[in-house]
Amino acid sequence: MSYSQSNIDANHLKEENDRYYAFVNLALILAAVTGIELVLVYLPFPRTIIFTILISLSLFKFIGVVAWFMHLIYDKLILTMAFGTGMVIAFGTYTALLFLLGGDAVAPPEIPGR
Amino acid sequence: MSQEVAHDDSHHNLMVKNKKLLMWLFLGSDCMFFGTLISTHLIYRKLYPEEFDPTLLFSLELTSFSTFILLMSSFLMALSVSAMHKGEIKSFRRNVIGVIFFGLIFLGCQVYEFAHFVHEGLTLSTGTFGSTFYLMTGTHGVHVAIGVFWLISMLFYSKGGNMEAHKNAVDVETAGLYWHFVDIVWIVIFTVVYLIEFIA
Amino acid sequence: MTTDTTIISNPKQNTDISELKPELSDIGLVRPDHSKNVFIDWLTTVDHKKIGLMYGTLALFFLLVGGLEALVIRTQLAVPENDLISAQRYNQLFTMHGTTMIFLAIMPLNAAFFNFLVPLQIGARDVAFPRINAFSLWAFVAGALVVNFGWILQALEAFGLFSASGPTAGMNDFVPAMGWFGYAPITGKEFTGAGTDFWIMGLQILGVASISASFNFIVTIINMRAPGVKMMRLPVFTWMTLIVSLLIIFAFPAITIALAQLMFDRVFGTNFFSVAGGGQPILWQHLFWIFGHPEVYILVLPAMGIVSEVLPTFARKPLFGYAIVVFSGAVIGFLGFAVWSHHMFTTGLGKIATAAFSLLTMAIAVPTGVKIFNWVGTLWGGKIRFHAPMIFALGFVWMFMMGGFSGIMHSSAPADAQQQDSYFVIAHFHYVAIGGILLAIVSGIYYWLPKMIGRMWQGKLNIWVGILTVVGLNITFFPMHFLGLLGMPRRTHTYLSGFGWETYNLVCTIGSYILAFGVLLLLVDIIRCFRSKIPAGNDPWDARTLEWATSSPPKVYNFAQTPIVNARDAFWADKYGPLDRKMGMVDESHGIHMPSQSWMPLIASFGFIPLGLGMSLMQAGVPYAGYTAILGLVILVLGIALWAIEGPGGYHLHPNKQSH
Amino acid sequence: MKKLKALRIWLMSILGLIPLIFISGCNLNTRMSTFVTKGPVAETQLDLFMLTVWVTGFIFLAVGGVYVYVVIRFRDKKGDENIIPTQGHGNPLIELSLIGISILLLVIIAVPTLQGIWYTHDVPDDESSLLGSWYSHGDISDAAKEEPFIIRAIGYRWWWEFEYPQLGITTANEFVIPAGRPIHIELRSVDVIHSFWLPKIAGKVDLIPGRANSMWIQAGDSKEAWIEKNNFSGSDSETQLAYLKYLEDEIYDYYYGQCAEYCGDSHARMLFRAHVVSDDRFYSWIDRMKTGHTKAPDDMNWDNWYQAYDQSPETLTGDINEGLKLFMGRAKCATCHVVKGNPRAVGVAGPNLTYLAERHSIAAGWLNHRNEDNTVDKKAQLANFIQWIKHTDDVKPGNLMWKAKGGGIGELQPLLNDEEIRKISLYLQSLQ
Ligand code: HEA
Ligand code: HEA
Ligand code: HEC
Ligand code: CUA
Ligand SMILES: [Cu+2]
Repeated sequence: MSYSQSNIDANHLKEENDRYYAFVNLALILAAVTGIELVLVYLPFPRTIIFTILISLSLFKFIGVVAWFMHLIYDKLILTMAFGTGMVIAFGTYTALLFLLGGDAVAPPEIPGR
Repeated sequence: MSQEVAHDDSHHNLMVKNKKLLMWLFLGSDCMFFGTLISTHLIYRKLYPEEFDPTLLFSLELTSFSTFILLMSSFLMALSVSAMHKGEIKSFRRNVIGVIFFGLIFLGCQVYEFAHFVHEGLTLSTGTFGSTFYLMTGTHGVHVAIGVFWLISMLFYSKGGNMEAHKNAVDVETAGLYWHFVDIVWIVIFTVVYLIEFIA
Repeated sequence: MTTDTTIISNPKQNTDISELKPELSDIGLVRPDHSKNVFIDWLTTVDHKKIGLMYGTLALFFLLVGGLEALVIRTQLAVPENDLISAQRYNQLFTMHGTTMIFLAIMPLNAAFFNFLVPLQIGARDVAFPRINAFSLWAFVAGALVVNFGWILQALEAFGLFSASGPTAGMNDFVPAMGWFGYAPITGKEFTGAGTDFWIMGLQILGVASISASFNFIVTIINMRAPGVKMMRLPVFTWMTLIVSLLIIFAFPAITIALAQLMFDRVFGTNFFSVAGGGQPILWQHLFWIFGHPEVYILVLPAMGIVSEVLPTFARKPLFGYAIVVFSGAVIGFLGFAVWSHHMFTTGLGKIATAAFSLLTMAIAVPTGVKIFNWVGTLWGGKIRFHAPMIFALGFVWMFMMGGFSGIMHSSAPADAQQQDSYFVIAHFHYVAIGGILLAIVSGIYYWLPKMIGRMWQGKLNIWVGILTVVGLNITFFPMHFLGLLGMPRRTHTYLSGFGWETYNLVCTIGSYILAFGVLLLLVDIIRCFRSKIPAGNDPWDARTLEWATSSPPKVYNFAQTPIVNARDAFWADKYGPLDRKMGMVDESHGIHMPSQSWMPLIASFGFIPLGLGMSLMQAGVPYAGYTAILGLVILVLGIALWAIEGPGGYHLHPNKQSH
Repeated sequence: MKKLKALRIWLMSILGLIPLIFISGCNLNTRMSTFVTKGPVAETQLDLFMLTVWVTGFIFLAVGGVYVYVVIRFRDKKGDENIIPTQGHGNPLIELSLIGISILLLVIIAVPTLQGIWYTHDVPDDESSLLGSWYSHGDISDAAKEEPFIIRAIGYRWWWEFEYPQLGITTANEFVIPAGRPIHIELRSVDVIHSFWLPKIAGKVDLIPGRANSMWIQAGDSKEAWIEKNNFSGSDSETQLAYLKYLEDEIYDYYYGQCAEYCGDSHARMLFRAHVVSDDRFYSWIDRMKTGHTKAPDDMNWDNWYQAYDQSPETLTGDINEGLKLFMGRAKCATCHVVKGNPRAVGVAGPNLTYLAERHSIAAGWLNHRNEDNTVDKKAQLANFIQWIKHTDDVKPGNLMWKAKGGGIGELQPLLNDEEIRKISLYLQSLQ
């Protein structure tokens, strides 16, 4: 139906060729970021700073792959919603859980009783 | 064949292929799967920071290498999806072979890593660290293995000219989405399980 | 297109289908299509209506099983210090009662309605992935079998014919006995035997069934709507299906992983929840309720959907505040992910967390209240006709409200400290479960069964069903509020006299028999409906939504020609609305494409049986059980592989002309 | 007559509710009633509960009233069959105001709830909650003076251990506390999850293995709180007298509690008791628990008794001595139980049996021998001891005294005979 052979040639070819460069660039950036991350952990900066940078970099890579390799920015909004809902629920729930299970609640090793 | 298309696409209100939507929903759901696994690991790391010192065992070089490999496989996957959309079956096959090859390297690294860790005394029942680490990375590894298996069967299927852009592009794209997802899960694991352990 | 113009009036239609020639699938096997053998036809069907009917029948069966378990529980508790059944048996019974009711009765009953109605309500021919749909059904059957398999072993054990060896030697509980939420560490292998393994494997399989079905429904609802069925024109029941399916795919992973971790603890000696190795049992509670609370809304939202269909029909008015009802359904669903710890108020969460979850829980009363208000608003100014479905729907609103109020009482954490794990909780959730969900489902049965089977109810038995269930449920569960507040803990197989619990318990027990009698009469009525001679006609209730536009029962292809919808209550608008709101028809002169039937979903999902049983029996020390499990896995993988290779197939029908 | 159908059903339902209201008129002052509160924690919890009842009750009447009215008013009347009512779609104003009212009503519950959460969480943060502020009997460590009074409740399948770490004593299943004093309870479990529930004094908190939970309880109001609550004014001695009378009349008592989290086969039989007494009686109980049973039967010094037991057991005659011999020997009781004073009864797998005969129940509260006037029914007690030792497994299916991987009395070869059991029981009765 709407996906006839001629259609592909006309519209998609150009689109796909444009994307090609985006992909190559992204791949290069991803490789570079991974290298940076590797170096970063050994740098003598305060923990929190490195931690924050690492998380941001990983978020950046994450978004890069999702948006371009997985075509989310090119694709229908409904797909972003499907995935995003899962992401948000998972992230929210497990961040909350991480805070809920604090170390202070762990019983001291003395076996209860004796 | 045209009838299948007729059925599959009869009236898609949003013009998103069913299979693709299914895969995205699955990935949304998979976020919860991996969320549970990763958070279990992090929770126990937080509760028992002293239980185990992974920096003595982890090799950042190896893990960075396999991270790099996986990222590049993702790149090739993107290319092969693109090729499929353009109807360039040959190029598609070339790229997919690359993806499979990289995927196997990743799996090899993981097998090596596991074997090494077990040899060094970190087993499934070594405290909570062993349990959470192996189940999490193992589940990821199984995802990679399934992906490899899937791509291999696709490769075979495409051999006799069975694949056509208008018909199978969505299949390749779906497999591609899956593969990329496995990659982004690893991006997260790489940071929160490996890298941050090494912050000085 | 009005009531009688469904074009499908070719009486030779069915024979036409069965005269189609069987085709070969891509792997060269004959497809089981158009089989003359009834069994093969049902086993390999991909027709959402048949699948729905099978879900419904099985679920009603398990409702009986779960109800019977409840009756034994109630009989045991009728008098203090009763020794009708042993402590172990009692513990197994309440565990299986809870598990059965929730996973094997209510959820599949909801699934039955989803399956049957959703494609009809959106004007589709079938769900998006018919074979996955069949797979979900059979995986549910496999899971149900695995969970209940322990009863056989337990019977053998009672006669001294079987006892556990291997990893759980000496623990002869083959039916799970740790409560439906299986709190660690009692699920550890130091404390419970193979019953827990059956439970783990069974729930895991049921989870696969539910998740895969849900993907299917979401894709169906988003993608397969007939022209003009915009999202904001979907019937509320379909909306609730969509929301529930989303809840399922986001909530079940938490329990799937938790179960996997538990399974690893038991089989491979990991330390997720075992205290000796540093595991924190509390983590299980969190993971379980991250699933468990959304689960209760998974149970109740379809019920609300049913009621939102029945009330407008019998009040002859559109649903009051459609958009806000839909929206509040979504809010309930997603707030449901933020309140899980209200089941854990007594576990020492700390002040801040307790306060946060307390307030968030209360917040859920607002969107729920919105629904109640809108239902009342729907009735306001209507012409209320008291047919059987309406009676139960009206009962639902009332009883659910009462159950909701005891939920609010729980939500105040300090007050809950006195209520948690007491009969007050039992009262709360049976009000929402029976007064709420079950009444709504009964309402749904009375409403849609004529559509499903094409026959009309006869007689006045429904009045008695109504009286007995409503009265019975109140007599059974109302006193439980007092029992709980007078200190009776739940899950106790017996109790001492002198605590002031005797009378209440006796009354509860009597009530449960009244209730059971009501359910029994419902079944009788259903059977009478099946044997009824009165044809239902397309639209017996003067209803509003699309499913009533087609024949009863609908033909395989649902609509001879895909309707074009121009209004929210599409069928009502078609009957009574202005001209521009009436339905149109898609021109489908090329014929209707029907999916082929297949063996593969059945085969693949039945691989779960040896897999689940093998893993569990291994724990009980049965020889070769491990190999059985591997065999199951092989069957599963093979089934899925063949499924992929055989191709979807399909054939064309020309309802109003000749088939080719 | 379709409309009558539904009306009849509702009528019947309401009739069905009448007997329920009858029962609810029943006695709410029962042993574990949460309606009869005997301490500030339970009181806070009850107040909150009643608040939720009033608020939801109000909504119930309002919404339910409108509902019934609507159903009756808008029913389909004869001849209306073909009338189609106005197809109204909703009214945002009504919706919003109802949402607003709901939120308002929830705030009425929410604010006291927050206060309640903070209040019930742990002992009040004030001077008079510290152990040092009221404990005036014997020495306690300086650290203890700066802490609240601590009792550690430890859950076992299926019994309770109560430790008083600051006072150095341990008891089981029945514990004694002074009235009007805040107590911090540490909750620990050795096996699975249990839950500590003493309804009249406080709601429950779980005992979770691997987790350090705690709660606080207090039986009866403190003097200050009591004065404030009753607006009492009078001289110091009058106040003291009136306060003591309040404690005497309402608080000193024997309270029933139970494990509230499913913990396996005998979860139903994991009960416990709290004995609330005056400071003086509490002190004397502490003294006795600390010293334990200084003398063996026949007023013998333990050293002498053991000498005789080791060298010439036949000289130890009489039922109680025979019972004790079995207790120490063949019956293996001493391998699992502590009897304070007895230097060889130091097993810790089972409940501490010091002054067992003074408790009003055994088997974690399942077998009772208490008279209403708070004395022990000696005959019932003996019967209970005998039943417990003889039918341990029936009284509590699966319990660890009967079968304990080779250590339980159910695994003895040969099993104890009736005569032996009677003698052991008589010995147990001498523990007072
Ligand atoms: C089946 C469905 C179902 C539904 C719909 C609900 C609905 C609610 N539940 Fe319930 N619940 C269960 C099933 C359900 N529950 C089960 C199975 C358990 C026990 C599990 C176990 O332990 O085994 C449980 C347990 C449970 C607990 C834990 C108790 C404990 O163990 O200590 C709590 C605590 O907060 C709770 C709260 C609520 C609340 C606030 C709602 C709300 O959604 C209710 C909202 C509805 C209303 C309030 C009525 C209508 C509203 C109005 C008329 C508007 C105006 C009202 C106000 C402003 C108050 N539930
Ligand atoms: C949605 C689910 C649901 C439903 C519908 C029910 C229905 C009933 N439940 Fe339910 N119940 C639960 C979910 C449900 N329950 C859960 C989750 C638990 C917690 C489990 C746990 O603690 O782990 C529980 C626990 C529970 C307890 C507490 C046990 C304990 O804690 O010790 C009790 C006690 O009275 C009870 C009673 C009943 C009764 C009398 C019914 C009645 O409605 C049943 C009515 C009867 C029938 C529906 C069947 C009719 C049968 C016949 C007509 C017999 C004739 C048939 C033949 C001869 C073939 N249930
Ligand atoms: C294997 C260890 C073991 C042995 C041996 C043992 N007990 Fe026990 N005992 C227990 C345990 C454990 C309990 C708690 C059981 C329960 O309540 O579930 C208990 C409970 C009791 C109680 C009830 C205490 C209370 O306060 O409720 C009494 C009395 C008692 N034992 C007496 C005896 C006597 C007498 C013997 C010897 C004949 C004996 N025990 C031998 C372990 C043991
Ligand atoms: Cu301990 Cu229940
Ligand atoms: Cu909940």
